[in-house]
Amino acid sequence: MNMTVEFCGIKMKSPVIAASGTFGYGIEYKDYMDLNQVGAISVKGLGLTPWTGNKGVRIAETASGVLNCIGLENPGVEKFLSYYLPRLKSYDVPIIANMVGRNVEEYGKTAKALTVPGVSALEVNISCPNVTNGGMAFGTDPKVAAQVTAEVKRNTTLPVIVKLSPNVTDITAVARAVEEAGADAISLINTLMGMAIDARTRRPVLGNVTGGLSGPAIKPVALRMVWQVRKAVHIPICGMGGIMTGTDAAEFMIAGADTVQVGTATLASPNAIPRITGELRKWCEANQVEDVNSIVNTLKI
Amino acid sequence: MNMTVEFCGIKMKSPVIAASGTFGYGIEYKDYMDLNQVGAISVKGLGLTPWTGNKGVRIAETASGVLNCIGLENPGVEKFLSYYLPRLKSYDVPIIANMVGRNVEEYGKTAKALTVPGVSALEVNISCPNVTNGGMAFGTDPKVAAQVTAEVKRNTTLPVIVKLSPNVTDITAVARAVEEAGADAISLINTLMGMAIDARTRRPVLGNVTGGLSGPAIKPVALRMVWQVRKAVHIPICGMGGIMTGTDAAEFMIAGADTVQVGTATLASPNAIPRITGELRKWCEANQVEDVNSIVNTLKI
Amino acid sequence: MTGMVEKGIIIRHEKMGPDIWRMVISLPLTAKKAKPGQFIHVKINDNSRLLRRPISIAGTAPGKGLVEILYRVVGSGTQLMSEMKEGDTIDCLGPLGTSFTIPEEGEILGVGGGVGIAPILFTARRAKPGQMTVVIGGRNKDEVFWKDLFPKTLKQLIVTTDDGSYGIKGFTVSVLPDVMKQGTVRQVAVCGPGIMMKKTAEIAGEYGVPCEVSLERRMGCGTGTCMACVCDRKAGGHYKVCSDGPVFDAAEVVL
Amino acid sequence: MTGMVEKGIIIRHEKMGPDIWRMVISLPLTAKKAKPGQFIHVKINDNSRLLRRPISIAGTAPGKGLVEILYRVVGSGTQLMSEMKEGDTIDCLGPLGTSFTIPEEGEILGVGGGVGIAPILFTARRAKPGQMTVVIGGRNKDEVFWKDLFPKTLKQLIVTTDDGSYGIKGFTVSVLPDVMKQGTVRQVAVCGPGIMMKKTAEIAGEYGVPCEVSLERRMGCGTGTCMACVCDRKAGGHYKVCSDGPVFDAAEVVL
Ligand SMILES: Cc1cc2nc3c(=O)[nH]c(=O)nc-3n(C[C@H](O)[C@H](O)[C@H](O)COP(=O)(O)OP(=O)(O)OC[C@H]3O[C@@H](n4cnc5c(N)ncnc54)[C@H](O)[C@@H]3O)c2cc1C
Ligand SMILES: Cc1cc2nc3c(=O)[nH]c(=O)nc-3n(C[C@H](O)[C@H](O)[C@H](O)COP(=O)(O)OP(=O)(O)OC[C@H]3O[C@@H](n4cnc5c(N)ncnc54)[C@H](O)[C@@H]3O)c2cc1C
Ligand SMILES: Cc1cc2nc3c(=O)[nH]c(=O)nc-3n(C[C@H](O)[C@H](O)[C@H](O)COP(=O)(O)O)c2cc1C
Ligand SMILES: Cc1cc2nc3c(=O)[nH]c(=O)nc-3n(C[C@H](O)[C@H](O)[C@H](O)COP(=O)(O)O)c2cc1C
Ligand code: FES
Ligand code: FES
Repeated sequence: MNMTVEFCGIKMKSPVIAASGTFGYGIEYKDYMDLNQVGAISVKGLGLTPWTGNKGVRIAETASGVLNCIGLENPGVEKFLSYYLPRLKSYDVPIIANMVGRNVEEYGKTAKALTVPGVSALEVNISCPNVTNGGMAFGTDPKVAAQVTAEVKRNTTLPVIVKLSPNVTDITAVARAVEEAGADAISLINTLMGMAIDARTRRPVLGNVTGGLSGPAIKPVALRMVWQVRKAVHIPICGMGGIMTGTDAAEFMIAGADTVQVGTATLASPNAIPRITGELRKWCEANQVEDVNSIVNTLKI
Repeated sequence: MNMTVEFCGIKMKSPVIAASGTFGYGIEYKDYMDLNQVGAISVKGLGLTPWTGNKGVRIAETASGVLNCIGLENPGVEKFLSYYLPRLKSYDVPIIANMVGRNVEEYGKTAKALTVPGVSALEVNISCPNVTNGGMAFGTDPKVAAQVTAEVKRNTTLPVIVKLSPNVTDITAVARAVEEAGADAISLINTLMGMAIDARTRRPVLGNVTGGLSGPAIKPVALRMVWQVRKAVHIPICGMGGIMTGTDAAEFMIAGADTVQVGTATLASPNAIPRITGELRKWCEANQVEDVNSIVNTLKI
Repeated sequence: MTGMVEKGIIIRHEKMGPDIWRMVISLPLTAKKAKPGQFIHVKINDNSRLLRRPISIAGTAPGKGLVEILYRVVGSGTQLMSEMKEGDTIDCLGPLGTSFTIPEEGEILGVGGGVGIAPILFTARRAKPGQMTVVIGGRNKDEVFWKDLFPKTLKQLIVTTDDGSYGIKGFTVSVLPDVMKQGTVRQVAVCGPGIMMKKTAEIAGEYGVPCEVSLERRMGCGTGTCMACVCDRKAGGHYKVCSDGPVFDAAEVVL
Repeated sequence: MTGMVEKGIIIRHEKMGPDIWRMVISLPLTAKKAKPGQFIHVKINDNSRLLRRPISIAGTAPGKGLVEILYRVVGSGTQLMSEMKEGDTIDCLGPLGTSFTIPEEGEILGVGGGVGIAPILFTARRAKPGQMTVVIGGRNKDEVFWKDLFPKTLKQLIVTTDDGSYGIKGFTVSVLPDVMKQGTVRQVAVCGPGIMMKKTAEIAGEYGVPCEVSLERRMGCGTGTCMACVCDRKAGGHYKVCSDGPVFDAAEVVL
């Protein structure tokens, strides 16, 4: 049973990737699993300089979902390169540098700074609903999304994965725009913009009022968008949104995802990724699948 | 404790309204509750002529959600007027005629046909994700949404509630467009477009491939949109999406909804509406609220 | 026929076969009203599951206020049901739907396959002594526990298994002509896989005997309002399986 | 300090006060590693709930492999926890976080309010006989069951209630100066409402005694990766309460 995949040129031991923002910088989980068995690690979104994130409550639970408004708190590219990346080098796992910028130019500079040995690809977050600059605004307008993509491409030799926002009327328009602008792959979905209210205090639960919804609650929306985008573009797709089991992962691949990411499941249990990877393997075996790649985009309509 | 409300001129005994598509034409539930205590009934979406709906599986369960692709099967305006409406007249509950059309002109004709004594308001569905014509296409483009609204207004003397689709980049743009076109109120949200896949057979679970997601899974998105629209328009709002308890209803009202609708909760248990109404009353009493109207739009930021 | 939401204590819960469970629930109001062919719409005891699961009533003890169901674990909902314990409370909406006709006079032939045997069992338990012949089919001998649940007062009980590991090897429908030939059957009731119901209805038709089938559809409300569960009418248009059915005259629906 | 996911059987589950429950869980690995001040991150037994709930460890019996917690039902997650039965399996991630300092020499003063008493209880159980003085505060006498859980070997146990229905009327902090004045306390450990921790730290500071506080934040991962649980460092920037804390030197965090 083959579980290895090649995703925009990166060789991975499994199609199951740790999603940005839910796996820190990887080493935090070294005692919970064999990091060498993880498909790849998309690290917490990196800014050119450190970001402090949002004030107040940053996480809330909703029905089968999680709302977060971390606001991209991160130690910045420099700390990543000097502290985390060297420590990750003792593991045989591809590192995807998830990154953000406050404006188009900064996206380019951040990309350039992250184009170093040890980083396998860039994942460009144009879809964070929790920051006023550098967030969703870039991912909801196809033209701006294309500009960011082109700027990042100009500044790196690494494969560029553009991460799309689901908070749009037509996800295929954004997908086509970033493909045309040179994206090597697309990842989707980032979180849906949502809100929680504490009726007793009549206040928003989250410090930032709104937050991004993730987890099984959004899986139907994510699957639909992966399927729509698969029909709209030719570049590879990394699918995510509510994957909690190996069968969920298989569903995303059947819908058209070449690889998948697991986010909220790791928040719920730090050992989710090895469990899901094992379940996907067992699912393949039980369904006479010899090569996990062979199920990609096999949805029968 | 006052639970009565007036919603675009309609007097209701409670702000809790039965959502379209989950309450049939009302009389089906007469033995499950005292229909006279229901705030109002929004009947299953009506077409000018009968609609047969979609083929194959029409409903699926997702995490804390339900996907449906009924495809607006309904007996048409004539049957509603000749069979259901007369039977509803023995109850003292406002009837909202939820309606659809295959094109702008048909929306107008349907509105005209439904403008009869016994109907208290029209709810114009421009947001059904499950039909190719007469559905979401009208609700995702502010210009078209405004056209439909204006056409309906031209053809009726009843209050017009326009029901918005959440599958848009900017819900406030659509809300403002329908307000300017003369809508008397806005209801939101209709279902989020989603999909479910049966990994074993590699087929979509639903006959129509995609369907509309409802239930607690979408509540954070619905609350956020109600809050955004409340800040964008001046007309009253009917909020819905995943309301399962009296506290959920209170949260929507605090976010800015003058009334609420309950849909999926009724699918889960036919007696949901009286239960939720009772819980809302108790919630008000426990929170020293003398008039349920007083909590509307009281979110403290 | 309007059902009601009734919460009851699980009195007995036991595994009958490899993946089949029997549950006896204290539901006095439902037990009193239930008729063979009707179902209860069972709430799954987990907040992430919103839709109920339709399960046929397999028997009642109205005096004791008990309702019996038999179900197969096929997915996540029935899996969660099987994890419930005796003494737990289960929320049931019912009894829902139409029922099988038990004629005042004359014999009934009941045909059941798989868990479709459940409503046939209930019918047999309500039929008069000697009034009913039952043909049931299962995959193999692991599923013949069903036969022990039927009343001893049946006219005849015929068991078939796909692999011949018990009773007659083959399908239920292959033994039907022999029963029909006797000319005593006045009414046929069938519940099971689609192909079995279609064939049974054809055979009944050949002998001019009315046949009732019990259809299966994915359901939302269970109360006839959401339009999720429709089947095709022979006369055109749709029936709702939850409220116009699940039991239909085979002549009226497209099988 | 890395925790682990350990599933254990609930050995004992009892109601202690109007809304406070005590649960003893068989978690041999956690019991062996746990230190006072650390917490377990408890999975709620319902598929619609994804986030774990952080609960302080109130005691362990490493020999028997047992972990004890005390929790108050405040919302839906703790409500669902309280419905679990002895014999059920509960999924716990832990032990997580930093712990209170128990000095080799010298006395400790432990101050606890409400369910914040739990980690103080664990500290007291690990302190040497005669080493620790404890001041606990509750709303009224319904909450003084706590006092019976403390070891008899404490130097002193002082109980205050807001309404004076038991022990000293008033707040814990009002009795602290008297204890500190004796000059024997070398370390203060406090867990409770923010204002109580702030005041306690101030009083300790006046006497030049180091004070550790245990902070509360809404948590996601519990493992230091999601950045949900941050608190402000006095030196600027953030600490993560789940992994840099929950126990901090009061001098290093903004209270
Ligand atoms: C009128 C009626 C009576 C029934 N009586 C029995 C019975 O007595 N014993 C028994 O074992 N089964 C019976 N079934 C089938 C039973 O409802 C399904 O096996 C059950 O719903 C599967 O649920 P699940 O969560 O395990 O499966 P999942 O596949 O996880 O369920 C997902 C969704 O699909 C629906 N679904 C899946 N399979 C079916 C099906 N075959 N029919 C209808 N809905 C389905 C579920 O209700 C649920 O909404 C009956 C069905 C109907 C319509
Ligand atoms: C390190 C630490 C140790 C704790 N130890 C204990 C203890 O020993 N006993 C005890 O009774 N309580 C303790 N708490 C508080 C406990 O975690 C909350 O009361 C509990 O999470 C509430 O969950 P709920 O589902 O009932 O409330 P809900 O309000 O329904 O919870 C919704 C969400 O908010 C979070 N949340 C709500 N209140 C708090 C809170 N006060 N602190 C952190 N998160 C919260 C929940 O974890 C959940 O994610 C501790 C908290 C922390 C941070
Ligand atoms: C706490 C949290 C933090 C996140 N931070 C980031 C981030 O920094 N960059 C990013 O691209 N996505 C971020 N995401 C989005 C996830 O990577 C993922 O797209 C989303 O959560 C959907 O997947 P899931 O349902 O498996 O969690 C974050 C999600 C969560 C829950
Ligand atoms: C089975 C089903 C059928 C529906 N049919 C209609 C419809 O005919 N017209 C309409 O405007 N909305 C329809 N809706 C949408 C609901 O009225 C409501 O907007 C949505 O379900 C969100 O609310 P809820 O989460 O409380 O269900 C339907 C929803 C469901 C689940
Ligand atoms: S299940 Fe809703 S109409 Fe039958
Ligand atoms: S809870 Fe995730 S970093 Fe602390």
